Amino acid sequence: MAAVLDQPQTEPASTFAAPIVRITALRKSYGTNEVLKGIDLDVKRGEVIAIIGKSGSGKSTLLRCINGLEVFQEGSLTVDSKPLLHESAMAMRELRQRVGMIFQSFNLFPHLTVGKNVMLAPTLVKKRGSMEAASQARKLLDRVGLAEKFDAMPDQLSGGQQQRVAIARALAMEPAVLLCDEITSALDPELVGEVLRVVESLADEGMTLLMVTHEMSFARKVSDRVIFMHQGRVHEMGPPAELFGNPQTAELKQFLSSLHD
Amino acid sequence: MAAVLDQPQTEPASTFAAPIVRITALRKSYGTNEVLKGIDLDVKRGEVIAIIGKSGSGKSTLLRCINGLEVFQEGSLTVDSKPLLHESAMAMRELRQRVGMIFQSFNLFPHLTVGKNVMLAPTLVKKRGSMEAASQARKLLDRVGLAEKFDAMPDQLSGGQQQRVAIARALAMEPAVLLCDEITSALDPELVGEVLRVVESLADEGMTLLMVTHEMSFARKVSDRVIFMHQGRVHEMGPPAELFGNPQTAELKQFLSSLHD
Amino acid sequence: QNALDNVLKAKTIKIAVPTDYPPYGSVDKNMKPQGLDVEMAELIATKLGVKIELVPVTSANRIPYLQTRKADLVISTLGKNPEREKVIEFSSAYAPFFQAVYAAKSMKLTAFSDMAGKTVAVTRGAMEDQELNKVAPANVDYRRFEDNNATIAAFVAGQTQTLATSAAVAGDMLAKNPKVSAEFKLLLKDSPCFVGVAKGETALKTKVNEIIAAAKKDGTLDAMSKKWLGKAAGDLPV
Amino acid sequence: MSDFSLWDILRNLLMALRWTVVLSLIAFVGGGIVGGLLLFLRLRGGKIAGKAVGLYVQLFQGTPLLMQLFLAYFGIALFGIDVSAWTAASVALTLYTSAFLTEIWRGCVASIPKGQWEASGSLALSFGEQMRHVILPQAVKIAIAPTVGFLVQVIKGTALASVIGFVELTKAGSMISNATFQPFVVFSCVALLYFVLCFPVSLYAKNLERKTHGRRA
Amino acid sequence: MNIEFDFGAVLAEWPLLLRGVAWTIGLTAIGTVLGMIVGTLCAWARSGGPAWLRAIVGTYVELIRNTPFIVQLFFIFFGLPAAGVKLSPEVASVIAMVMNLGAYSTEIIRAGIEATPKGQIEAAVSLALSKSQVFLRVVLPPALKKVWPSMVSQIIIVMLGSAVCGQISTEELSYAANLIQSRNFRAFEAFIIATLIYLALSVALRRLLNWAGPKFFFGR
Ligand SMILES: Nc1ncnc2c1ncn2[C@@H]1O[C@H](COP(=O)(O)OP(=O)(O)OP(=O)(O)O)[C@@H](O)[C@H]1O
Ligand SMILES: Nc1ncnc2c1ncn2[C@@H]1O[C@H](COP(=O)(O)OP(=O)(O)OP(=O)(O)O)[C@@H](O)[C@H]1O
Ligand SMILES: [Mg+2]
Ligand SMILES: [Mg+2]
Repeated sequence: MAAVLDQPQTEPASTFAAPIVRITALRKSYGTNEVLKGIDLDVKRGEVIAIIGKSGSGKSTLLRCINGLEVFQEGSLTVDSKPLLHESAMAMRELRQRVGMIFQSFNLFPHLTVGKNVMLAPTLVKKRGSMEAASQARKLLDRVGLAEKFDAMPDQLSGGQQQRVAIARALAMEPAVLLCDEITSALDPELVGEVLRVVESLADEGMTLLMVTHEMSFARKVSDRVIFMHQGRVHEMGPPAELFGNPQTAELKQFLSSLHD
Repeated sequence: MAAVLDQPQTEPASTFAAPIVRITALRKSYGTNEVLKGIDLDVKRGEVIAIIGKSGSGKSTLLRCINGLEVFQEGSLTVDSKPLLHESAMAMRELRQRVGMIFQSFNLFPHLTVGKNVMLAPTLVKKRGSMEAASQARKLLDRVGLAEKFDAMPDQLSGGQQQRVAIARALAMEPAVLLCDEITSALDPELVGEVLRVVESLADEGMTLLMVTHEMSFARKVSDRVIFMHQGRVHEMGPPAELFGNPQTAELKQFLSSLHD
Repeated sequence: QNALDNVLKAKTIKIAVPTDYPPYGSVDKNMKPQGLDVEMAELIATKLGVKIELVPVTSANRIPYLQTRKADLVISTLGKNPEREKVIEFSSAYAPFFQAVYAAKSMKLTAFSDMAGKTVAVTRGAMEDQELNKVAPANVDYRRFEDNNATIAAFVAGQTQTLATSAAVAGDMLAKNPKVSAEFKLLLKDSPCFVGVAKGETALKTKVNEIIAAAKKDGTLDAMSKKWLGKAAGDLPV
Repeated sequence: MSDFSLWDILRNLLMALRWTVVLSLIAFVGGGIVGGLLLFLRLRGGKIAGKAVGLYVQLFQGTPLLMQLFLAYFGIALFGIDVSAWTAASVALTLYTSAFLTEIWRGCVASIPKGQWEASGSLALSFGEQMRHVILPQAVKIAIAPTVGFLVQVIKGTALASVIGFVELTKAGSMISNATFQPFVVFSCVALLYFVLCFPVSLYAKNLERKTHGRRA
Repeated sequence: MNIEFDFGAVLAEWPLLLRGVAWTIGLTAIGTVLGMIVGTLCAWARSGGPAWLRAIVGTYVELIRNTPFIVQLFFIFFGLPAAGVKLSPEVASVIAMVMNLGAYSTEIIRAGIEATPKGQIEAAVSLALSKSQVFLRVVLPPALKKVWPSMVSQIIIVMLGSAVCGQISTEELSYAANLIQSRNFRAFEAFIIATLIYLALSVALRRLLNWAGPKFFFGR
């Protein structure tokens, strides 16, 4: 499965020092309901971060803030040292070219073939020629094991296949960071593996990943750092072995034990 | 759970001799597809009959013929010695007052409260006063363990509760025979028990029951007779101990063994 | 700039005429307007030396047409009364016009008081409406219609017992509809037709008056009246 | 005045039917364009523009087309702008149609799942690109059936242009009815002609609807 | 051209306007109640009646839906007398409105009825309810609930359509406005005021129906 990919996202060692994503004192409310209550987080280039926590703890909201799908009220957020500016449509487009996102519900464009799904953004945003975009799309689909589905329509694919197309589509923009929000939750259990294998290969190749997941064993295996969110805060954070092996707070202990029910 | 109920359906012993339901050489087709290929069956007053068989063997169709939801082409069917006459709307309504039916999908009326669901038919068909109907409904809801849900709407109830309301609703017409078509199949496993307990209490109190079921252990425990249907025929019939303990035909043997997969 | 200059410059004049008011104005087989008012309009256009653009109007909306300059002139069986004189100006009269009440032959109707309690079809905004109000009892049941088509259709269809309209219109209707056994009952008013001009357009009005005076003198008006109404124009107020 | 034969009646009505068709097309095309602009405003123009479009829709859906026609005809002229019956009918029908179409289309756009916006947004597509390449292609498919269905309402709506003197089918009908004194025949013909015009459109809309529903099911 | 508005001249005729509003409301109320009854009966016939009745109802519905209201009105008022049926303008207006709403609500209610799960009907039938009881007590209320928003919109369209009834001298609101402007030549003002009243009426009617629907037709 792990095929070759040109990897523009791994850059010279000298820049490794500066965090690719820096979140400072970020607060976000829906109306009067404060959902994120001051988040501080630095993500290093090439780092793989798993975000865990109960439903409603703000995991999705955090990811959605990072690529600007949600507007936040306080704090700052920089990607590649460029601050997120909601007012500037130009700046937002720049940001989103650096930050890709994959959703729980795939969100493939149902009226376009698989190939066109992957090619759409590069041709429009990066102004690629369609020949070039098509050959890139073929490469990426091959990488996620779906080379032969180039001309299929999304609704002819299984959930696992759709999600892999969504990954290829996100990769086509050559993002520096990839956000994954419970990307296997909508899948039948037997299809989860094929998607996780693709994500793992991305991690191995040095992609910066932030993923919300309920697959603890996967988080443990793949991530460099695990973040436990609770009530809108980063409640605990650390290497997976530590966090899972020796949880410090009562909340994390309870959360981990609840998973075994 | 088993509460007191006035039981107009248990009648003097002298009439026990005549079968309450008599089915003779009944044949039923959908178009050219013959679904029931000559059924003969006598049901005694107070008898509890379980009908088992593969999907498509005609179990539902048989029940639906008994209360006239389906028209059959040949044979005869009498309830309480009165023949089923499809042409006469009056006669059909009479019949249906003697034969109640409960469905797999509850079919509560979504726009009426639980209490009104139970009261509707008695007030309309039996012309009961609404005071009287309400007090009867309360009694019946109490009997199925849902006295406090009188004013709830159906969609506020769990599946098991809805099915128990459906039973109370059928009982409100004081039927002589109750037909149950896989009434627990649509329920989550943890809710099956509460419904079966109600059915069991009905059986104990002498209600004549014909039930299609996939709950073999329940059929074994409660029924007086088990009917195994196969390809539109009564393929084997007998007391549960015999039928389950010592199946005669290869088809029944195969059917029973398939249940353990 | 005034309306007359505009007309001469544009070389067309927009004249509002009825298409629901035979014999003053109606349509022929090819939906072309025809009738006394139409011919009058054509006469004025010819004398002005400009092209004519006929604008079909109804009784209810002919004055707004003038007010909003959708027409330069209204030649549409327009009678003169003080209310109207407040909002538009009138030329000299160009044709006679008698308003009358019609009803079935069998109905006894010899005085306006006999109309008490009866239904009457009138056209909204027409003179008959206002005149009848002045002379008929209060409990007459008015049925007002948007245009004369509707008024006459309602009476012919038997929807009302009586009809108040122009004598010429009713005559035409009766001639074409022998099945309707109605007859002339009461004379409502003698209210000849004037050309309507927008307020303040004195130049245009003067010009129109000149044309009418000339036509009266050389017998054109009488000829027109004979052709459409069956009798000479007679004495017309200036 | 000469006597009309049945053929004369029909012939004249058919001639007038042209104007009903032309007026319908103007209203539909104009309404479509204005409706599209309003839709864009509503989706993109911020809160105030959204509210304004909402008010516009409510205004035109909440008042009789008859009154809108009267106002367009006599109202605009008061401001010194010369409006012919043509202009007034075209303007009023266009505005009326646009209010309904923008509302129909908004519903179609709103029925596209939010995930489609988010996915395309996070691929760095601009609003225009999202609309053009992701949302509209899906929304148009859903919108065709109700839009064609509304065309029938527009055709019928043109009948009201008769009250401002516009000689389309209905007005021609009442003129002929008065010249012939055969209202039963004339209005039967008028109704028949409308039916002949509208019914195929209705049927077509129904078919389209069945197809889109079938596809989704 | 200088414009002066004189709304006072129109408002001075308030008794006429009031009378017009009363007629508009009256026509709408009768049209709505009878129209929905017709619609319900036709919907029943169309979804469960014999083939010949379905054909008749189908023809009625399509005829009404594919011809303009004003033509229907003219046909009833001017045309039918030739066939011996004479109706006052008010009765003709009411009939036209009932027929109109009847046809549209047939389609609307039918959509609701067809969305009723078959199991609901079977459950009711096996409780010995008669055919009409099943329809009125079990099928109709949830069907109405489902389609109520479309029903409300249609009723408002019919209310606004009643403006056309003035063309045959029914003295509703638009007739009043027309009468006033033909007397004082204040066309613009009269139509603006009438239009605003219509707007208020349609807002109020929507509120009323959204409240009345759950209250009287389909429970909570
Ligand atoms: N669009 C919204 N409007 C209002 N409140 C919202 C919205 N989206 C999320 N919330 C609220 O914000 C809080 C955090 O939601 P979020 O989706 O981030 O949680 P989560 O950790 O991703 O949960 P899950 O595991 O269920 O996805 C919740 O209380 C939720 O109700
Ligand atoms: N309405 C119908 N029209 C045509 N065929 C039908 C209809 N209902 C049932 N059948 C056919 O009749 C046969 C018997 O169906 P029936 O529902 O009685 O089986 P069953 O034993 O109840 O099966 P299950 O356990 O799946 O409920 C099947 O072959 C089925 O396809
Ligand atoms: Mg989430
Ligand atoms: Mg079954």
